[in-house]
Amino acid sequence: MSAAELMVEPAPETGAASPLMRLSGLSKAYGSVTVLSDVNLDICAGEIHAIIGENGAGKSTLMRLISGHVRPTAGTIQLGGNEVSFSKPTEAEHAGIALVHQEILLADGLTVTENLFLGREQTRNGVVDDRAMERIAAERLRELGCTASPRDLVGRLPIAQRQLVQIARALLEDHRLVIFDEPTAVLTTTEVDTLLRIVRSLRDRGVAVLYISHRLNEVEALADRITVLRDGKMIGTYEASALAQEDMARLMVGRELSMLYPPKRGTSTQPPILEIEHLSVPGYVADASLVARTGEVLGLGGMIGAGRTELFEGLLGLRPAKVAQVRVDGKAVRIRSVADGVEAGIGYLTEDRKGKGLLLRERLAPNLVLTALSRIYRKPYIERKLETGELDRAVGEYDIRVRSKRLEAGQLSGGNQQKLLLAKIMMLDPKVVIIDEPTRGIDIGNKSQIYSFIDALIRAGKACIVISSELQELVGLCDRILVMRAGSIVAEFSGEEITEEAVVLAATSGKAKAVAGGELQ
Amino acid sequence: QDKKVIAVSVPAATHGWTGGVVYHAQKAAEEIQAAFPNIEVVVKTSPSASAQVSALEDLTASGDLDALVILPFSSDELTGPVQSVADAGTFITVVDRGLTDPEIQDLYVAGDNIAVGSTTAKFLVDKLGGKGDVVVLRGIPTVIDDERIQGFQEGLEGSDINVLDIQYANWNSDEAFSLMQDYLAKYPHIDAVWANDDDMLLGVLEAIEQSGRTEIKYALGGNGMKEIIEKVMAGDPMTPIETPYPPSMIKTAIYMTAAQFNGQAPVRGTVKLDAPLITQENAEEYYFPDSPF
Amino acid sequence: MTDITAPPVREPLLQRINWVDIGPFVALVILAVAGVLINPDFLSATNITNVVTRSAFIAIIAVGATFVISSGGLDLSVGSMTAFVTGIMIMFMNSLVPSMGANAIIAGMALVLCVGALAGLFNGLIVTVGKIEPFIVTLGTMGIFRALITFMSDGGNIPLDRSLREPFRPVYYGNFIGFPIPILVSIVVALIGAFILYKTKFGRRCAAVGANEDVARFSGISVGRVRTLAFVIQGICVAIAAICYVPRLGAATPTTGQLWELQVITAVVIGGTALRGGKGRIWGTVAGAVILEMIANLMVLSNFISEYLVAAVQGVIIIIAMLVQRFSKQP
Amino acid sequence: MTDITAPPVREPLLQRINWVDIGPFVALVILAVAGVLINPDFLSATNITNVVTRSAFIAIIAVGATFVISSGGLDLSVGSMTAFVTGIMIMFMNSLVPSMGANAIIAGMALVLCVGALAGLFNGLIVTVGKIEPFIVTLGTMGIFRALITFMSDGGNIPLDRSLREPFRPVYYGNFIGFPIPILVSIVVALIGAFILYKTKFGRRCAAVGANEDVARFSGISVGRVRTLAFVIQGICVAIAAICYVPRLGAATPTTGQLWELQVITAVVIGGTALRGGKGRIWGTVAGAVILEMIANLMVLSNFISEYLVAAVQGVIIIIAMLVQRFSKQP
Ligand SMILES: Nc1ncnc2c1ncn2[C@@H]1O[C@H](COP(=O)(O)OP(=O)(O)OP(=O)(O)O)[C@@H](O)[C@H]1O
Ligand SMILES: Nc1ncnc2c1ncn2[C@@H]1O[C@H](COP(=O)(O)OP(=O)(O)OP(=O)(O)O)[C@@H](O)[C@H]1O
Ligand SMILES: [Mg+2]
Ligand SMILES: [Mg+2]
Repeated sequence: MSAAELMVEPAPETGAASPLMRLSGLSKAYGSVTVLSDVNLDICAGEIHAIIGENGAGKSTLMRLISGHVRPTAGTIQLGGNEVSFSKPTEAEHAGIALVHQEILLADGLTVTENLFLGREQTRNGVVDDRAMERIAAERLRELGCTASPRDLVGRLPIAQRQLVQIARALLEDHRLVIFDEPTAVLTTTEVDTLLRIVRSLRDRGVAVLYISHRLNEVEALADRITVLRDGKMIGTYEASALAQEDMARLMVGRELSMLYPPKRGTSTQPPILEIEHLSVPGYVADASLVARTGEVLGLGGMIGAGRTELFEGLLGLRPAKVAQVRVDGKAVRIRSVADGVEAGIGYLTEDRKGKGLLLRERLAPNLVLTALSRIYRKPYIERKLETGELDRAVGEYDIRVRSKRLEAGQLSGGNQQKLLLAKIMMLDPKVVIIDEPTRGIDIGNKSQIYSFIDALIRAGKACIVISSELQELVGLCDRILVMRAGSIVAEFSGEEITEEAVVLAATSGKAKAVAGGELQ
Repeated sequence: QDKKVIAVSVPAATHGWTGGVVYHAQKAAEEIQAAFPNIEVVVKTSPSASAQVSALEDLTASGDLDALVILPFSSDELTGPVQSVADAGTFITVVDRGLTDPEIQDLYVAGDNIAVGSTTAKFLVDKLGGKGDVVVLRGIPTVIDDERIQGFQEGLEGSDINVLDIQYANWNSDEAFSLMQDYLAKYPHIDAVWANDDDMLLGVLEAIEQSGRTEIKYALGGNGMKEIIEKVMAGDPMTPIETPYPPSMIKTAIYMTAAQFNGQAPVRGTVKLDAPLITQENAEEYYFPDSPF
Repeated sequence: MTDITAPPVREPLLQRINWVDIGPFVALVILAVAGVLINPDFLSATNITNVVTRSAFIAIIAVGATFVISSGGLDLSVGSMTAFVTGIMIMFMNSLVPSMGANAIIAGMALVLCVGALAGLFNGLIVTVGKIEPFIVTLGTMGIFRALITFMSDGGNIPLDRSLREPFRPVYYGNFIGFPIPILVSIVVALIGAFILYKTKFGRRCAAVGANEDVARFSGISVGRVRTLAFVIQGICVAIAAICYVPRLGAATPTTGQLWELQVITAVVIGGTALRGGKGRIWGTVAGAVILEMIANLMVLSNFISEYLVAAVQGVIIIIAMLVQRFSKQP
Repeated sequence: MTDITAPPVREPLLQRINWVDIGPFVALVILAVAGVLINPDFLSATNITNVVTRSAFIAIIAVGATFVISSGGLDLSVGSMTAFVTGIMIMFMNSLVPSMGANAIIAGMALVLCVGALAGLFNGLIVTVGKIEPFIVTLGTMGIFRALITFMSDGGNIPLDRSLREPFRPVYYGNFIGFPIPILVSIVVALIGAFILYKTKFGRRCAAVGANEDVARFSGISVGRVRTLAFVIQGICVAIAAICYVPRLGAATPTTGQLWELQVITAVVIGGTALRGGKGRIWGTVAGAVILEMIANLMVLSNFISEYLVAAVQGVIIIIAMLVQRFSKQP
């Protein structure tokens, strides 16, 4: 299907002035696999240029080419009229190009300040000036609405804070071109708002901004021009005002999209399948109790740091926690480890897919079956054939786009990693699936696939708990929503009560009706 | 209270011979303390030269040391530190390896490493009729090893005996086993083997036995390990002789040192232990069935 | 976008060969060729048999070390553990001779396997329960085991009872269908090791724990248990090596197994297993052990190296072997 | 919509103390108390001075090792490198005596610093240019340096010229304002080390390279250069230790510095630096070196441990010291 059929006209070539950066015929192939072919693009100073496309379309690859992380196999990059060829990221940086990576690239063992200034430490009389650096760091973090302290170890920060640190790092110095590769995937509404403000102010200062996101409302709100990539090819560049969100989605996917969210199932009246009573995680969660039922999607909303992730990590013994009672399907269970959880029928999908979800250096199949080794175990040994079979099945079922099954998990595009992780957890066939940020970094087409998949789960008699920082998703998908604030569950909404406003209000100010832990049973 | 303290500093029991030294030192200490309540003997082992220097410092730190019996790791390295001990008026007995400056030591119970080598060499020259091919296994690069090899080469002087090869086997029977296997692969004809220590000889003998080679007339060692003495007593044709280098010399030295605190006049000077040939006839004298070595 | 629907293309043979796995064997072949050039006797059946047989101890222990290392651990105590379990085994066998005769050997073998497993368990528990760096723990236990064998032997040696030497001898010196027993044993150990590491759930978990502890934990793997078990496997391998070792010289001494830990780790690393964990290569490890023994053998067989410089040449060759390996990894 | 997190409160003093840094010192204090209980002489000025002075060699080398390890490397060659540079220094000094007299000492010191730096550079370049595991590289160079000193000494030893002994002696045995020179030297080395590691760009990059190589590379840090430089620093530290070492023993032998590598690494790890890199603790390292020496000292001072079991007790104490450390980390 051609772009013309979609009845949106590509923007006319902006012959205006001279663009800051011009890409001509840019291509990239890994071995015999072409992941990006013949991209022609102009990026102007003082514009926010959004790049959209499905998972694996080649967006991140394009950004890596521009910022010197990867070298193109063909084509040229012109910067300010001169052809440039960066052999390392630092060269691009010196030329005024900064990239905020899609995956978080920070050294866990170092502090926030050390990470911010890595490779460009400030010195006074030859001595590193920690005081000055910490001051600047604190200031930059505040601008971004990041509450981390400059001396915190990055490895101890929740993922959202880490993302903010990474953004702060890219904005530390003034650049001519700043690239954001899905900066908001791990952020919640507040931080997103702050970030959008900062991005706009960059533009107003005459900086060129390349912005990648799967959140099309963000793109609509922010972008001046939009370029669509599909399967490594450029579909076109459009004036943002000419594209509605549905148009973007259509251009990305190349076909008409059905409804994003499946119809809701309504409040469930079935018996509870998972009951948690009085769970506390020291420092994170105070005395939380909840009930999940089959036949409903239970949502968990809240701000960053509300302790949603910790609640379930605590439940599964992944961090020290106290709990009065856990029942699955009416039977009391003791869960001290993920293995116990699996045994009891609870599957938990982490929000940190790179750090805790996948072995990035391992191939796809071993990653897929790691939790469910029994599935490929035919006494007395593991069968590779079964393993490949499982991978084929998962690749089909979850539509994981892989060009070769011999790739390492770390070589998949971000969205496909997420789908692989989802497939990995579903290998266990759990009764209750807890999905922490189910669609983080996933394109709109796949999102709707995942939603319909969650819906199918529910209809198959399972329960599903969704932790999400994306309000729309929470509101669109869930039948019942619990809101957490500062470590406690503070509100519950179901049916008609579920609106974005109500959830935000409960998450931030607590004006919504409070729910005592006991009431939930 | 005038309890006399004798400190004994010896290398740690890292292989057979030093194991024997530690054994005899401890035996001597027990016996003397049982017999003479006014004498205390402390035995300290050290795994390296610098650790031995440290041990000396520790032993003298409290300042109430009356005598020191030391078997030094190496002469050069321990000379200075022992000098410091002597300067405090402590009676110094040196065992086996003399200090670079002989003035320091009051009593010297000397082993003769050169003789270990040369006695063996002379036996071979004699038995092989002045000609033949031998291979040699040496220990860890230290003075002792060096002196034994030196003595062996001096002993061969003037004969037509050809040393095919000398390699280190670190006074370790496993390494000696491997090395001997490789010698056997490398040299189609070997008349005799000398391992400059009995630990290594054990490995050599196994390797020879396994190879089934019959031209090797002698496989000799040195140090007086009881397993080897047993062979000599039994008249083993491959190992008919042995050169003693008895670890019990430490015991002798401790007794001689202790004597002065028991009313006798202190013995000074040098007591030289020679390295006579042990043969089937006199083997009994050198056999200590209770010793671990 | 429809790449997945295309039928999977059979990859060309050259690409299917796992070059990383091949590296150590390339190094081995190059070394063997160099060996023949240096001394034609090198390839004689006896010499090759001797060399490979000798490498059996290190190979067997190194198979265990492959587990420990790929699970993210390290064991410096294997050398002295060998000495310790050997000592225990001999003393136990000797004490049984009056009542059991040659059957004492069987009993001793059974015991040493238990003792080895316990010694490994000991290491493993301190590492996982105490949460201390394996380097330090096993450096500590290295001292402990070494001291115990010195104590048990009074600094001398612990000889095997004479009456047991003959019946036990074939375990090192014997042949079976033309192959020396130690070679067969190490092949069997490597086969079992490869089976466990590549074909069982435990093996998968081992590699996962070494690659990323968090991912392993979140995948429901009991990290501590896997790590500990790797140490137990190491202990059992040490015990098997001890069983092959005793009949060779018939005694345990305080110098038994000295510095074997370094050889074992070197064999594992030369074999292509990364020290930081996450991937184990059993067959590479075995090749690594043979490479080490071969280098030592070549040093003796060659005529132009001063005895003083043997260690230097060995060092150089090990580094070169690693370089060969690295470059054969890039086809 | 406002943020829910409260403004950062100034942490109470107790929490601001860095417990991780304190760990080794806690272990040191506990050990000292145990020492006094075992033998009251333990705390005598002479004894404490001796112990601390002796720990200087290991401490100085371990400061260098802190750089190597925190940058993600490992150096097993330090012990034999010490022997090698000591040998070079002595031979050079001896050869200059006829022409320069006691000034030969100064010349020798200058030379040994260069030789140490070069030896470190050699290690560093093989690791970074050849891209081989530091463990293997330095195991190789350990053999090389050891062989060279054996060769240089013909298997015997290399004594310092008699005429130099007296003028050189104070470098180990001398005092300056009441402090033995080696203690002062190691304090100065540690101060400089701490300055470089904590207060310079290079130091920061060192830790960054060890913490995450990829991130460091993306940040424009030349990973190879930083790693290599860490090895050079290690070499210089070895040379400094050699300078203090010679007047103590007056000779270099093929056994000089044997197994120091293990002691050095142990000191670093006991000091709180993680073996996998990313964070170096210079003062902890120094405390670690003193702890090791103190343990050895206690073994000599105590009378109730069988000579054979000394190594076992040392092993146990090292493990306990690590446990103390771990638990003092959690306030
Ligand atoms: N090193 C590599 N080797 C082979 N293929 C690679 C490599 N890196 C990326 N790819 C492939 O290139 C394709 C494009 O990946 P890229 O990360 O650019 O996608 P993306 O558009 O950013 O997707 P997402 O929205 O999921 O982040 C993917 O199919 C990916 O598997
Ligand atoms: N800047 C900060 N300073 C101090 N503590 C923080 C900070 N950010 C987070 N925390 C702690 O981390 C806890 C939970 O963080 P986390 O972000 O993982 O929770 P979450 O509810 O899962 O959020 P999300 O899933 O949206 O990222 C909070 O309860 C808080 O105690
Ligand atoms: Mg991407
Ligand atoms: Mg979370």
